[in-house]
Amino acid sequence: MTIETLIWFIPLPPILAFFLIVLFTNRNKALSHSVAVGAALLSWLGAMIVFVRAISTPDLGKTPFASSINWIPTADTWLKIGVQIDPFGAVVLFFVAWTVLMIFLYSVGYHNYGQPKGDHDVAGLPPHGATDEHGHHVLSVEPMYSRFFAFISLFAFGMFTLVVSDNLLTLFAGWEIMGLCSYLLIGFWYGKESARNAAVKAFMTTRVGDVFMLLGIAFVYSATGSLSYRDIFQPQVLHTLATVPTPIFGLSAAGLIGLMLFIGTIGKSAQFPLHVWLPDAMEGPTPVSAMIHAATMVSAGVYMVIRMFPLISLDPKTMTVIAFIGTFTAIFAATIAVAQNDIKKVLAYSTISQLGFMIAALGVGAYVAAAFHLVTHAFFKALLFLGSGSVIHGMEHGVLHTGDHKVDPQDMFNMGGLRKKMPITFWTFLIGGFALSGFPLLTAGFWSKDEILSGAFSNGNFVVFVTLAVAAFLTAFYTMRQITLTFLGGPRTEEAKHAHETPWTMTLPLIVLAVFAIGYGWVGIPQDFLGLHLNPSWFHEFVGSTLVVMPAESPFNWIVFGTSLVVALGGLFFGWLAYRNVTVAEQDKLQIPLLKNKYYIDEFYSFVLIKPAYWFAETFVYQWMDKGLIDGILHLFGKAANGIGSIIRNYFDLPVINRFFGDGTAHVTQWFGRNLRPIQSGRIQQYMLVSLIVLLAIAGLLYYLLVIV
Amino acid sequence: MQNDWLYIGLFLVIATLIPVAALVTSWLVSPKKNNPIKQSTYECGMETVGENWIQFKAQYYIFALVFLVFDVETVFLFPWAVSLGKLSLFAVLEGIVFVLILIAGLVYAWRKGMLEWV
Amino acid sequence: MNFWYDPVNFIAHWLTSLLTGWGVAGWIASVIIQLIGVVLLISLMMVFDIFLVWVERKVVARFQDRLGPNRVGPFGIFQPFADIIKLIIKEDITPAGADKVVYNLAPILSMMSVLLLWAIIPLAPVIFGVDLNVGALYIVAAGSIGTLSIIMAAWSSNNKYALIGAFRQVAVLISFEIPMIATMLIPTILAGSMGMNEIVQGQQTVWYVVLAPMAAIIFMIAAIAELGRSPFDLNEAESEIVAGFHIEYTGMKFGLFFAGELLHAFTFGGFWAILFLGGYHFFGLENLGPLVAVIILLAKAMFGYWVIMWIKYTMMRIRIDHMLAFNWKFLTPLAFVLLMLTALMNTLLRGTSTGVYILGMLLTNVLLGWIIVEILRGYSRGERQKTEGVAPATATAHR
Amino acid sequence: MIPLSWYLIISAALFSIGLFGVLSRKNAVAILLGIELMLNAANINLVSFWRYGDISQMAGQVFAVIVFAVAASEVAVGLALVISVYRRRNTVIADDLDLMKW
Amino acid sequence: MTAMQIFFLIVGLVILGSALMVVTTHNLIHAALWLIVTLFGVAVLYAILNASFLAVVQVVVYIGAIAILFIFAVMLTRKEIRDHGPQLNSGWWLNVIIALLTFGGLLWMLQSWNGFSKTAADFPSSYDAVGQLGKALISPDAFVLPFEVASVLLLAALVGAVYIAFNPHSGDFRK
Repeated sequence: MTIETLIWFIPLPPILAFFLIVLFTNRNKALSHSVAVGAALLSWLGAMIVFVRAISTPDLGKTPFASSINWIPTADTWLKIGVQIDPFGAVVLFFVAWTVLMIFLYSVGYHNYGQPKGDHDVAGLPPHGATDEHGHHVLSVEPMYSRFFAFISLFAFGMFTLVVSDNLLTLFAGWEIMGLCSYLLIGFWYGKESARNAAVKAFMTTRVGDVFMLLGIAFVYSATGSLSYRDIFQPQVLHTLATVPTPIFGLSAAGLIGLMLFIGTIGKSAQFPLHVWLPDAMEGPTPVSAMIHAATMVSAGVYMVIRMFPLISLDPKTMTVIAFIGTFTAIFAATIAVAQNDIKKVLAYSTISQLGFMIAALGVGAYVAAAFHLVTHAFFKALLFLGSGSVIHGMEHGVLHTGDHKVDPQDMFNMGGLRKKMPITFWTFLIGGFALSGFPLLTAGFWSKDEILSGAFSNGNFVVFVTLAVAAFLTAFYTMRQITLTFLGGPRTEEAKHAHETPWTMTLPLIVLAVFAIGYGWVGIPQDFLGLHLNPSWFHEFVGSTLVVMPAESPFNWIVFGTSLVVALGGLFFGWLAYRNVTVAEQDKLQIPLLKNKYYIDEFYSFVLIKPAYWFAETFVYQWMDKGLIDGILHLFGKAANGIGSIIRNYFDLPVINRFFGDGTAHVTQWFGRNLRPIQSGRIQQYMLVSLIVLLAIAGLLYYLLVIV
Repeated sequence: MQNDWLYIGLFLVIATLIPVAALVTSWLVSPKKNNPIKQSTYECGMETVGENWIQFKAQYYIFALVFLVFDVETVFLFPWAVSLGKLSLFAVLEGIVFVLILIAGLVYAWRKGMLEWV
Repeated sequence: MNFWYDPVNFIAHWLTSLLTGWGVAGWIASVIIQLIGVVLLISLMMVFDIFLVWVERKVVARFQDRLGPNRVGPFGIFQPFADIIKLIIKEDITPAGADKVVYNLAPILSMMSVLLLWAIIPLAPVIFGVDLNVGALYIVAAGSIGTLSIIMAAWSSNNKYALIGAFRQVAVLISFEIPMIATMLIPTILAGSMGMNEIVQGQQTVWYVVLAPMAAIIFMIAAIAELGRSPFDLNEAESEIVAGFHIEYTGMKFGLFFAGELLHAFTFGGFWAILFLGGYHFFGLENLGPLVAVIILLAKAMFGYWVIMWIKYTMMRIRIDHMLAFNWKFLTPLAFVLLMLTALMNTLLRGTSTGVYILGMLLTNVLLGWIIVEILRGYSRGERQKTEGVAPATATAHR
Repeated sequence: MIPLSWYLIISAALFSIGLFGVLSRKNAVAILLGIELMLNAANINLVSFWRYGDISQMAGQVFAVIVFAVAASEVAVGLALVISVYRRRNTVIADDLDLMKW
Repeated sequence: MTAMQIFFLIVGLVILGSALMVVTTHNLIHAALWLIVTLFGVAVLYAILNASFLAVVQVVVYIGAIAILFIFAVMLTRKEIRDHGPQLNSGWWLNVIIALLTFGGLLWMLQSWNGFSKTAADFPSSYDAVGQLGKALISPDAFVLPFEVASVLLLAALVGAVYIAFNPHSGDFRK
């Protein structure tokens, strides 16, 4: 079969697996996971074949593998859907296939396949452990084992669809499927209140972005009459888009579209200010965190921006916004990560910050660097997450041994000295951590991050450069902090003493990913590195050829090299220095409330957005609501004062918070609450009436604007 | 075409008029001696208790529901059936898929026990 | 044109030329002709209806080993006319609390819905009201008006029995309408048209009862249920709800319902003949002349009517749950399976010689029938085993 | 011959009447009746556009057929909802069913 | 003013009048019956438009099935046949205005379209609309997808309606 046909078939096995598991095999655990892993393996095989063919095909960038079919007849034309693999798509497909396969395999071990059934496990709660025939406490198998594999299979389908699709429509479809799956998977243990809330939060937050993205897609369709990349990226089409002005901010059409799509990315890739969902999403099982929040889904946002780069890069304003958001997120999340104690939360924030790096790189136009970092990051972050999962797993073992369930197996201050207990996990985690912090010359992270920095530098954007450098330093710092607290030193608790290594299904993926975390960087060594003339960077040649004009490789610069060297090594060193003999959380100098509480962003949102929504409803329901309203305001007012105080204490300037907090908002909210009360009557006819009136009003307005004016 | 429906219309009118005529004749010739007993609702001589309305089994409604869906789907099959002679096997299979979906609905209703007259 | 060969069209043409000769516009003339035709046809039907009363009563008597009406006129032939007169001069009572308009509208609609059916019946190759290209659906449409009239009658007469009867009746009607439509699809497939005339002409060579005997049987069963006659006459179970939906109707209104039912039965006999028994075709006999064809058709319709009566007076009433279960769990799936098979075979056998075609179709049906019978046998065996231990009284009440 | 405008006017009027019914009837069943009117108005448009356009393009009729399906589904589900609500809350007055405000 | 036009006007008046009765009459059964009149009028319009298939389907589906369902629903959800009290919401006059505005807006939009008052070509008597419809519904490059989707939609409706009206948690029929 031709390579195009093969591409069509890549997303197929997971969805089939999904239906198989849901409909037939959900009773049988072994069958379920073999179906799922088998499907992942098939997709992986297809992806590898496609990848090999792709790298062996000369100038794939000009003539990508593509085929499309007519799907829906629209008024005069057809809505086409199709597949396309260009160099960039190929590399993305590569890492997606690998990470997905590894994570599928890992999940088998993570959910304790082969362990006895729990004594008092219920569906919707994490397994509590079982008592085997010898009376030992052992881990128990996940009650909803098959369901988990069904969900991740569906998820994999979404991701593959997104990667192979050649148009925004199917991309969006995959995008939304993944959104749904992340909702389902974050709330996988729906018995936990926190998991439920986290799931809803993730869903809602990403929806905010998706709405804008949909608007952007609609705009593209109305402007170009097509959604396929090939048609949109026609030079003349791009030119028209770049020149057509829009009423908003004086942006060009391209700029506006880019902005809207980028807002979608903000939601999906958890950029500031929509980043709040990702840390909470750690409520899900760890493979989910690895899959959704490191390897694939959050990368999808960046993937989309890179995909639409030719369009987005047309408008400097948009680029500036992107650069700003990315840079700010990078530094902002890095600072938060420093103060987290939950091993997964740290990784979550580091993910946010690394995604910020990529966005920033795109903002300064470093196309290849962003793509490169996307791939390398996917590998080592997946590795780190799986490693942390392995650690938690080991700790849970210890917890079961001591039987003291109050000990949080995710708190790094309960760990320590695990390197002896779980060597494989330790070494792989170390590799991942070094890659994340960009350990020079060896790890993949170094090359990609170095390329981003040099991109920012050569672009002459020094603010971005310096900020990213600081962020890189912080990254190295908290990574080392994490490693030190987790693995080095001596065990701080009984549990840590009795932790032990996890089964091969969990360690094997770690090893494989570790290989990539080191090796993948070498394909992207810049040509004139250290001034010596190596053969040209393969990655740059290959991915760069995706664009019409191959972007110039940023020249080597000693300052950049020195900086990345210094920040990486320095960060690692200080991290080790600061935490080598910290034993309890109180000794941690960086446990400052502001950082621990993530700059109170959540509180801020709940104050400005969520609470009022509750208020509207409640005020309407109970007439004596004012009292509760005032109470809530005073209560939050206290919190706000607290936040402001800590901000001043830390000389950190977050003007948004200053502006919004204080009783001004309170009164505004109250006012809204009072006046919006009657709207929320729940009477369907009234709703319809209102909407009709608005519709008529809009119609009249349009009539006025279009006809009279 | 137009003409066909004209004829149908005439048929409709006449078919309405003739029963009316019959009724009118009987109304003209028949005696009219009403009294309340005669006019009371006929229930084997017993007095009517309560309103006409009684709680009907929602079963009736369920059957009407199933019927509605089936009616619509079956009616859609007529154009297919008419042009079937000129169509390829593929088209026939499409129609069969249509019918199979229909039967899936029937099976569902059956399994849900809606077709039981409980 | 030869008068004796085709009097109807002859007269029609003559009238048209006459009218146009008087300077009447063409279309007005045709309208007038059609009007006359319609009036004639319908009044003939009404008279025929009266005749049907007699037929029914005689046949019943024979079935029940009686003589039946034999006082008024030879063989009691004038008995129904006496009945009619009686009905007309009876006092017509409108119960208190009835919804007058609807109450009076219902019987008219009921009669109309039956009469409407005759608009599309092709009496002869050259004598037919209209060759509507959606004939099969037209039948269903008219039937649905009948259904409506039942509900209207029951609701407006403000009577519990009536309402119960109507609900039952309607439930049965609509339920059995599905297999009916499905089986109507089969002649449509075979003839490639919904028009009655095409369907009849499609049976020039072979009647569809040969190509699709199962369809013919299902159609007949569904038709009987549509008519609400025994064994499907639960709507007027005298023992429970005195006369069904028209309990409150007296005099001519009741007469309309009654006559409507009779004519309906006859009409469905006619449709059975048209859809499956080759309409006015009778081995080339119809070529002798239109009137012969008409007689052939009426004879076939009478045969269908006779079959209906036969079943009515030989079988006992079925309980409503059995009735509906029978339809939904047996008849409907069977009809759809048959439909699919017919469509498939019809396409597969397209292009083969006529003999092969007929044989294939016939075999398909026979095979399906055999399978069905086997299934039923197995089912009933299971039921019997299920109820063997149980006391015979409850044995009948199995689900 | 009848100009297209007549059909359009009739369908517009029918639509508005149905809209009025939907907006102002208390009884949920009656609201569904209004929706039926609106759907029919749409159908009149579709068919008349088919007839007055190119009759070899069956889109108009096909869409009308689809509208039939939609209407059937809407009635089936809508009335099922009404009946279920009636059995729980013993009312079919739309305004009493304001649980959506929660 | 040909006979056709007069006939059309009569039909239109019947449709609109009965539609008004549908939305205003007190007795819901009457409303349903009036709806049937409206639907029948619409069917007549289809017949005038040479869409005989749709005309018949209109009668079969709407009058034969939907109206019946409505009547059943009314009878199942009413304590007594005749209604007491007003049937309209309090703010109905506002709704009248809205409806009129909508009507006006629609008319304005339509008349601003240049094909507003065009007349149709004569209908070729040999044109087999039903067959064409069948082909259009089946041929893959036309509407086979909507056709199948329609059946799926109806299946979904059936399942949903059954679940809602029949699930044991939503109360019991015979209470």
